[in-house]
Amino acid sequence: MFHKILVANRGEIALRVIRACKELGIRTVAVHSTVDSESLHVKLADESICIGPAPSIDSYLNIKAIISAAEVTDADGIHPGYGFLAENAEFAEICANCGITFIGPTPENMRLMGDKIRARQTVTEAGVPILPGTKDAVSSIDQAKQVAAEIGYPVIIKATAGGGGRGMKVVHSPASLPNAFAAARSEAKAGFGNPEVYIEKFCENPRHVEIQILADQHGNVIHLGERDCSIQRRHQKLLEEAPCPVLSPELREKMGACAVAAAKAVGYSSVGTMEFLLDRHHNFYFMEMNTRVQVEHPVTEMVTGIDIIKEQIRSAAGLKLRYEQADIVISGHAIECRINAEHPFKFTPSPGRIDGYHPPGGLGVRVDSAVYDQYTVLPHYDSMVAKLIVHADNRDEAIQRMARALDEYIIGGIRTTIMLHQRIMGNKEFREGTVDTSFMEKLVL
Amino acid sequence: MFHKILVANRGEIALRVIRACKELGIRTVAVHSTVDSESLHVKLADESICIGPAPSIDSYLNIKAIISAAEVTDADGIHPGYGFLAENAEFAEICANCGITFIGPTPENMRLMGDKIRARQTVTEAGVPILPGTKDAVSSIDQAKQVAAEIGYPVIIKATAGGGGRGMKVVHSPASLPNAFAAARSEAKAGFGNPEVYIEKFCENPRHVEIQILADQHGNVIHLGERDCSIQRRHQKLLEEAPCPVLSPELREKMGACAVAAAKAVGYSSVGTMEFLLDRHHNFYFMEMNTRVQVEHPVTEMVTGIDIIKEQIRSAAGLKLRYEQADIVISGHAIECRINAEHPFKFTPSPGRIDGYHPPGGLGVRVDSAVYDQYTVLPHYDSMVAKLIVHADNRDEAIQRMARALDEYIIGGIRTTIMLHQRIMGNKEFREGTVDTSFMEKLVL
Amino acid sequence: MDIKDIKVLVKMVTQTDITEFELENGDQKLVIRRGATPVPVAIPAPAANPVQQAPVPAAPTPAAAPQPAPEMPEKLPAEGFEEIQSPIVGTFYRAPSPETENYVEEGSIVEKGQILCIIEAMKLMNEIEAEFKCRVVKIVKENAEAVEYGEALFLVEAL
Amino acid sequence: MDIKDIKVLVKMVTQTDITEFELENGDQKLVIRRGATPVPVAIPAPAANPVQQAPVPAAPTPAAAPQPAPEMPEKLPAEGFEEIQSPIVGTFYRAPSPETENYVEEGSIVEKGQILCIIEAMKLMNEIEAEFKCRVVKIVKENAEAVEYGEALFLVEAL
Repeated sequence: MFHKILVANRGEIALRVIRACKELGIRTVAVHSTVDSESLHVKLADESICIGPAPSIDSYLNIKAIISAAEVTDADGIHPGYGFLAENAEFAEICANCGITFIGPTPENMRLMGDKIRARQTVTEAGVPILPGTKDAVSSIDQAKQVAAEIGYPVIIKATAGGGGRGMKVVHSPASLPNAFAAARSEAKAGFGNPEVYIEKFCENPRHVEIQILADQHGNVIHLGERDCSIQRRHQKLLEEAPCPVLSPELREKMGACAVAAAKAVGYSSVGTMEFLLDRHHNFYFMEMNTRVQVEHPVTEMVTGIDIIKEQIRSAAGLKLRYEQADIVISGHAIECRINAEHPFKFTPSPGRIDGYHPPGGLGVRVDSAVYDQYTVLPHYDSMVAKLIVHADNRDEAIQRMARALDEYIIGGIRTTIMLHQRIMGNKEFREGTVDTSFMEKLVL
Repeated sequence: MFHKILVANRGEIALRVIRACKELGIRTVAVHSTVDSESLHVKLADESICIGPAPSIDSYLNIKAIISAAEVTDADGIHPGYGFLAENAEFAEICANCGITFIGPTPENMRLMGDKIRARQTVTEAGVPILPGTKDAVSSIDQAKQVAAEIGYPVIIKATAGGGGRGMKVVHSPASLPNAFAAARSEAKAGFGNPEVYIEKFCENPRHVEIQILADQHGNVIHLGERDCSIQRRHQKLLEEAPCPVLSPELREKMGACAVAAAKAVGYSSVGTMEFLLDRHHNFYFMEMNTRVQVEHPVTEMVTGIDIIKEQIRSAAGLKLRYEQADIVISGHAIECRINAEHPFKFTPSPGRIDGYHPPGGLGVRVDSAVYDQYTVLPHYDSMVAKLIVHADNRDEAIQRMARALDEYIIGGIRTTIMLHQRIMGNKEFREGTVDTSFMEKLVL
Repeated sequence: MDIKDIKVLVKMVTQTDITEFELENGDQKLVIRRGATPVPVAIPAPAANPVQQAPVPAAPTPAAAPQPAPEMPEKLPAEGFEEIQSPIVGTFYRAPSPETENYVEEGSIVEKGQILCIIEAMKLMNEIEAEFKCRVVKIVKENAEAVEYGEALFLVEAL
Repeated sequence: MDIKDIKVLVKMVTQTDITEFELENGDQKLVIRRGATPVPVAIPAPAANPVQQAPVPAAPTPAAAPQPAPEMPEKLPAEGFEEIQSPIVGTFYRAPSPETENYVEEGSIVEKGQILCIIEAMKLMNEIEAEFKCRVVKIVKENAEAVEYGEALFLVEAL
């Protein structure tokens, strides 16, 4: 086991790792930029070291400074958290070269899964479904007909040079293909100076469902069920829950088996997440793999009772998994609300000094946060100030519990998204569990 | 179901009940004394009403004021919490006469279990073991020999007029009985002016183990396993855990069955607790029944996943239990530390204004507390300011988690027992789970 | 905002009895505090629960939301007058029955020991007597209104 | 805001009874507080964990427990002198190798561009040069000591 871990991150995830280390009896080193010297991760670690000025590029992304900090403090492991260097294969390699264990997957795994095209190939070979279609240009209507027939309607025609929704055409039947194809090409020409288009399966307002993977260095891989992360704003997750309200045990098993198969295929050996789109007909398609711990890992911890960070550290130390797939029981329902220092409806950032802070408590309520009264939320970094997580017997009770916990949460001096989450808890569609990734666009605030 | 519940209590238990009501969609009324108007239970209830001046006898024990408050606010239920009026049968009766549901057992049950002699008789008839012995005077050595032989050695000879340990003699074998009997009588005569003594089974440094009962008005009774509350100071519990580190599943089942049988025998219909002494040889003896929710109920909630307060309210509303005995699974280990506003080692009270407050967070940590930054801990009431509860996979991890949570807990401005609990977490005997009720006397601080 | 503006503001503020002055304008911010600074309220009253949309029952609901400042509110009665406070929780009645006249009206002069009103608590009618001779200046509560312990019922002038 | 503006503001504030003055302007911020009592530290450094009794390893452990006051500590160097700070995290060496002489001693006069010391980071020896001609007043760090980003290495007097 490690004797001392350097946490190459800040905020709540740094605190999360430090807490796990304390419980494992491992000493901790916090690194911080000059403006972060009053942060909670610095106060709660056994040691701390300043690694650079405020800009992340010079501090939390400064590989040389972090490795050097690990060397001068004699740390034998580095936990990267999420973001910053967590998916930087070069950093993982440098750690290895310096004789420090990077607590995460191998650099090869990170590179493979970081390359979207190779990742798609790899998981396809392992039998995992991906969104059908071709990234190659389709130049004639005959070819378009053939491709569309192969992947099945509805399809979407996209400009190869395009982006941002322009030049896209959804086609529901062969009859409307010719017109749509011609229109898409001319719009593409007009919009991007290039008429080339390609055709993909159209997945309308899917749910975002992801599977949590746990793997060791001995070839053992299990999954901890899914998280539903459909409530997003501009691809930024706002609220996550486990289990997914619409997933049957059979589908969970099928998606879990796919995720495990893909992880085994590449010899994956840490925690990771396979992200899928789930359409209305309960077809699922692999999107990408995150080769790190995720912000929303607590909802899985709450319903499985497994401490994911401890398991990640144990796995990096070469220990075998303590659980087999049969040991994993999904129990009750968990919801996480991300509390950001933002205007609750306009989403403009609201950094500044917190004046008055009181987190909620009681049964089934967990707060993962690195802020405290009179702490200054810095404008230099991520705006997330807390994760509020609840667990209850079932989804209805979890929603009621989250509503009462949000009501209790006091964060003065700055604007936060607490009020947004209060609105979501009262939303009929959310309460019925019928939301998809378009929820936030449609939400009337 | 209730439409509005008046909480006839203050502090963390009032908050606990209010939280459960909010999650059940029931409106709440807080009552408070004049000095408690800034208390958190007042701030978080839907309504609040001042019922009298600071002394409990004029406010929280003022039956007339509380009933009147329920009437003017149109509450249809009263939750008494623990302490104050929670075990006052007359209060329960008055509630019934006024058409307000008392959320607890029937007045008859409260009276029966509140009378120690009748309670002992009742449970004995239900087959529950009690500490053998007689409260009648034993006047001759021959009678003493006979009684001791009946109840089995070791026995303890006590002065009927005595108390405080004086005049007590422990006898381990028949050979030493005559001398001890004579000595006890003469010491009793010298000490209390009355030589009469009686003989009881001697239970040396027992563990305090109690069984949580859940019952409805339809005759269904289940138990939620045990709590070990051996760490006490002058019969005041300081720390509780579940499960008891030395209880086998067989013994748990046996004690649980006894508790259920006793509750069924009297037609018990709410939550309650049977307290037992457990000796070194794993014999258990009924002590008393608490006919209310207890301070330490959260450790049972953590290991069973059952919200005891919600079940209590549902039961009082006439609903059937949602669980059968077979549904109850004890999972992991939970510890509760009572954080009192006291000197951590001298135990002198330390009321006053809290200056700087930050509770711990993260996985498996629960805080039940009604204090906040700049709140003034009042000298008029109980000194408990918070209950810190942790849950983990097993006892070792729970201890590690409690240690790290205690380290994070900041309560400035007053003295608290946090440091005492930190010492206990580091204590070898505690870590090994071999403590009994004499632990605090022997603890070197 | 340049130095001159600030000077003007400072002068303006310090010539008044303002104790705190804050100005925000885009990314500019100016804060001026004077004298002893009171601690701000740490815990504001919680927002109404947006989930529960059950209608509030018609029952009297005293003193729910806006809690006073953290310091114990020893409300000072209007100068020169005294408060007669409710000694119990209950319902305030100005007359012994709906058919009879009120015990007192604003302006009434009452003798020591004269009944001012009734507080009903647990079906018992508790008569509240004047403890000294006085003139009723104001009747604070409405008939049949719920009253808490210690709430003002009357404002009186001792005679 | 230059030094002159600040001087004006300070003078202005101290001539009044203002106790607190804050001015923010883009990324500039000025706070002036007068008189008594700074707010106490809300979150003190946590007590040592009584459970972990493993001995502290012999490795250098910089700046663990006592955290400075909540305001960003812009340590002021001794009057008239300037600090040369470490631009990187690493190990401070006064000489290129154990056998050779130190680059500088207290009292040394160094030219602009002259090497003052080495900071080893990731096995690389980073030579730290003087940015101006100066006299070394104090060598703050011990040879082979770990240094954080921004920590003072030397106190110098510009010449």
